[in-house]
Amino acid sequence: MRSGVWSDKEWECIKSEIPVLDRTVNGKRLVYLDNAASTLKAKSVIDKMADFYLYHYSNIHRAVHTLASEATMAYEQAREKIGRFLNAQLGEVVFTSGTTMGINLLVNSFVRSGLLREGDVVLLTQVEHHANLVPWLRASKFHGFRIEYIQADEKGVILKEAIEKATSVKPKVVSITAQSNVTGQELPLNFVREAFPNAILIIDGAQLIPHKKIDVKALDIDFLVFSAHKMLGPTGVGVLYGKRELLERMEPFLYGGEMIDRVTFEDATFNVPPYKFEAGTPHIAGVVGFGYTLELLENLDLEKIEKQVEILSRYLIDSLSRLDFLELYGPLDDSHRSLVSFNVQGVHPHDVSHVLDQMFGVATRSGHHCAQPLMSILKRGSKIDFPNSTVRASVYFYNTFDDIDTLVEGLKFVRKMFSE
Amino acid sequence: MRSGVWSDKEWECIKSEIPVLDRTVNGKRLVYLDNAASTLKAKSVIDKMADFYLYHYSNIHRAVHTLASEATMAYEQAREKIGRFLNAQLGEVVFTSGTTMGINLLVNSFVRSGLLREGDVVLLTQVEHHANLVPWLRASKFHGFRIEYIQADEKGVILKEAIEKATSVKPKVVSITAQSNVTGQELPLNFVREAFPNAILIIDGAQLIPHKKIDVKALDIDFLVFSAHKMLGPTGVGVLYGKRELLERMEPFLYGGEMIDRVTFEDATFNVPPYKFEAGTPHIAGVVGFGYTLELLENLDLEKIEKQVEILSRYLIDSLSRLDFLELYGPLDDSHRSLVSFNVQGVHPHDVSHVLDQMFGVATRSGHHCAQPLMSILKRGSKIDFPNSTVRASVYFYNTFDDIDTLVEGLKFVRKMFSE
Amino acid sequence: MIYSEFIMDYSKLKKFVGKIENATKVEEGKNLSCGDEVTLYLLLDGNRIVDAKFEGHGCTISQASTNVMIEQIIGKTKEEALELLRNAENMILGKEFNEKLLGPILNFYDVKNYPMRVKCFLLPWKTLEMALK
Amino acid sequence: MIYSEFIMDYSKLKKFVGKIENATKVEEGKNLSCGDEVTLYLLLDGNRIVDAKFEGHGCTISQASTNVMIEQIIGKTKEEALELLRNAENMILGKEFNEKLLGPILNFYDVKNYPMRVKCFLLPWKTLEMALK
Ligand SMILES: Cc1ncc(COP(=O)(O)O)c(C=O)c1O
Ligand SMILES: Cc1ncc(COP(=O)(O)O)c(C=O)c1O
Repeated sequence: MRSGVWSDKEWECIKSEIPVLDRTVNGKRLVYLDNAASTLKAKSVIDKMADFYLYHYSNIHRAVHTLASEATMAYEQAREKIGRFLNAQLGEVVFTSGTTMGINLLVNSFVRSGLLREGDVVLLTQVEHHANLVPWLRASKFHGFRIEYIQADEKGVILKEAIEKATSVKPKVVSITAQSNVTGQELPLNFVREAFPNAILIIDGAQLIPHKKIDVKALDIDFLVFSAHKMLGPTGVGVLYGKRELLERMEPFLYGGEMIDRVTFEDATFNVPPYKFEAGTPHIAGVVGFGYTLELLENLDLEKIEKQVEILSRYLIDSLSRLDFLELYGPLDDSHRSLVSFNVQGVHPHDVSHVLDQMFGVATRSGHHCAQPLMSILKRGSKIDFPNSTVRASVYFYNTFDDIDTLVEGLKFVRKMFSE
Repeated sequence: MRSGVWSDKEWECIKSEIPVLDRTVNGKRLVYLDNAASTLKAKSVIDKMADFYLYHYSNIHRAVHTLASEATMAYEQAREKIGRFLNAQLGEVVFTSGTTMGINLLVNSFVRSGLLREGDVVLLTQVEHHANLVPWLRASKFHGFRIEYIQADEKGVILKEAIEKATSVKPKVVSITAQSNVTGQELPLNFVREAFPNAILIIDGAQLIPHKKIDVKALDIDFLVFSAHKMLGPTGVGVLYGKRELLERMEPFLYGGEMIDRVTFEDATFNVPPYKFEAGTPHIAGVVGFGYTLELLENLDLEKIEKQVEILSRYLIDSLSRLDFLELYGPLDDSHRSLVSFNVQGVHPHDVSHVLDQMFGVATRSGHHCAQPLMSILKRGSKIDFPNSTVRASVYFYNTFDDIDTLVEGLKFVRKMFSE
Repeated sequence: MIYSEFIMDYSKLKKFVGKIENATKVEEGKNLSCGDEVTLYLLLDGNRIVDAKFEGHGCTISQASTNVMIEQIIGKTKEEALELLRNAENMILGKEFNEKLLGPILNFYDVKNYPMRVKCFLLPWKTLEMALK
Repeated sequence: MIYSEFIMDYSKLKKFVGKIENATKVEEGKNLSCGDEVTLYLLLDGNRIVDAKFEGHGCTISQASTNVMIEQIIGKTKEEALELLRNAENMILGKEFNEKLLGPILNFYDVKNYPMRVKCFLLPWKTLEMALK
């Protein structure tokens, strides 16, 4: 059973785009519910990338020959597509190797540019992925700025009251995730912007953007980071959006070829944004491939994708809520999107995931999901013997109600198997 | 005319691996002589990468399901292959996004770990690519260590006497290229190691490794960086080799998922090398693809590749030396490998490259080759009105004598066209 | 499936769970990728392991592996335990090993086919290695 | 081919090469990717460009473009020069432009098909833009 927003024709197209959905795993149909870690890949995108690699590839920017022109145009066209997608100017779209790199770039550049000094406060939430936590933590040790947190409640939920309360720390920088990769909560970005009108606002869009567009101008975001691989795109590519005036004031992060203006044996000056932040040979084919990916998603219709993920999330939450041997985390209301973290009472998440995979072909993720400190919060609120980790099931637009039903069936089996 | 080390069968294989060689550019057969910037790509590698993306892909390391196992094994097998290639242990092979990133990692990590302090001396050569120059320059401004240079002569050549002379500055770190991307000179690495027995020795292998193996143990190298895209591999992937004991003492560069040990809201501790330096979702498909690439190169036979590049380089240097309207740079002797930089008297490099491309299908590179300060040295030694840039022709194992003959023909045409 | 009766039973064993107050050696081990932790207590008499216990939490494989390991090393000399360790590691990494030596540890043979679970099996053994170093 | 007789001839023109000692405005422009540089000297009388010269080095396209630009802007007001600039930019970026206004600049029309040379054409124009800002 499929259900949702897709017409038969659209569904045929989706099925043919994601060939691994026809694969069997351990004799079962593959049910891929690990989308929050990374999504599956689309045939037309991979085919076009292969064509690019084999027939139009060369290094970019610096040469006048035909292949170099073709490659450079393909690369810059991808930047245009992403600029339109985010409602940003071209000079504001920097390609990175991923979300993690984007945040490290910001932290280091802020420190080098004097945008962050001793005594300044950086405000995070307690539900951040390590990518938006550890870079700040370590830099704060070296450079003496302070880190404060917007508190999560016992279910790992960030309430508006907690956001309001945090205004008292007067942060210079607010860096928060648009959606938690553990609790699934979409954070109220508008509310955050209003609560901190003068702070530099950084949004980690890694989880939200794959299924919900973000308009950087409408939300008045200063920086936004995300990864291509979580939205059907190639690995090794990410985007950093930054407001032009801020990018211009900032010292680069990586130094090397193409990002310079003038270099002597004594010092160097730099190119304009975005090039100033793209040192060395970039991941040319990946960027080009991400452009193709965005095109595919837009052809499928971004709004339909958003809607479909919403429908599937609802069905997932409702289905799991009916299993009384599970403990679920996160808000479980309408702000809860695309993924659910849970535990099977008395069974370790690794065992749950392993059995789901081996017996049902269901791919889920088990572990701390790169959010160790949040695990200690969930442990406090937990009514079971919390194993410091959870199982996480996450959907994307190519999943079905059937997939979720198979998960439920699998969980019942797991429960039975381990309680004997 | 082909000539060189390849048998008919091997040559058939090479031709079928690099399909773009059959492409025409502006009505001419493509003659690709821009290999030093980036090489062409091989069909079997791209096909295998596509298969990986479409049928075996998932995020790695953190999940127990089947796709995650397959992807993780493929990723770690690539590490094994590269470890064997370099004669390094697995824990010493770190994946990066490229050479540029590798050097930036080292500079930043050295500073954070106290391996480089105020007053310390870092020794470079005057022929370094911006990637091995600008990161040091900028960090020296912020952190007060000093930079010294091994001097190049008027042709841009690094003589042994200049290396010996530089021992007087007592460098803590020596960071040098194994081969200049402008002069083509292979530097005497053994001699450098002996001249600086106690310095931390970093080798930029970006240009040399594609056609000549480096054994990190035999040369007693502390760190080695290079990029996959310059040796038939995918974009966005590089390798940092580091001696285990040094990697263990070093603070990470990028912070995020998978590189941590334990994270609290106050601080973090780190995983062991190489994971400690691979924060976030890596370029999984790229790394896997680089593994396939190395396999292909090894099947073709690395020694034959080295030999073929040597034969072609010799033919290239000899052919260009016979053109009296050219000025050539670099040593031009046996230490001169794989690429030649030159100028056509009275014609700007861009015009040379443009006409070669348009009229002869020949791809060369024109510009400062990310080595601006070296241009001022070449200018000093130049007997012509030096245009602050050069044309560069560079070969790889799939080039032929014919390719070089076409280049020569093209240059004669250029000369004629611009002297009318 | 790796969840044989043997492994399921051993994962629930309580016999070796606990502290040894006068332990000669206490070693903490953990599996970074899942947060599993084990604290291993060893009581040595000269060169011989005379008692061993553990605390911690983990999945079925790591719990069962810990219990079986402790059962096997009690009474052995350090060298014998290390010999066992080498063979257990070789088994799980698909290398050559001495079947006779391993005895009940052979029940984990299948785990080698699940690379992500190899770490779970190895957790107590890696901890033992550190403890005996 | 973009190397028409017109472009080849204009690239060699010496008429506009040199300094203007009492220039109202001196502006340096450069093309990062190739090291080409131009220093533009403008002599303004109120709002009108009464003389212009340049120094620097560069490729055929940038040299020819500089010469043609200078020839065209001498005698024009700032506003007229900026209007010309907008149209020249639009032409080279493949957007709509006024053919009549551009006159001899139309000889560079083909350059738009060579994205890597667009920068060469634009070098003097970008420098002019900065100078008039
Ligand atoms: C000698 C040398 N070092 C470093 C680099 C930078 O490599 P990448 O652009 O792949 O980071 C290059 C290539 O451009 C090079 O030739
Ligand atoms: C919320 C969030 N932030 C950051 C990241 C890190 O992204 P990447 O691993 O692509 O750098 C992830 C994904 O793992 C995530 O879910």
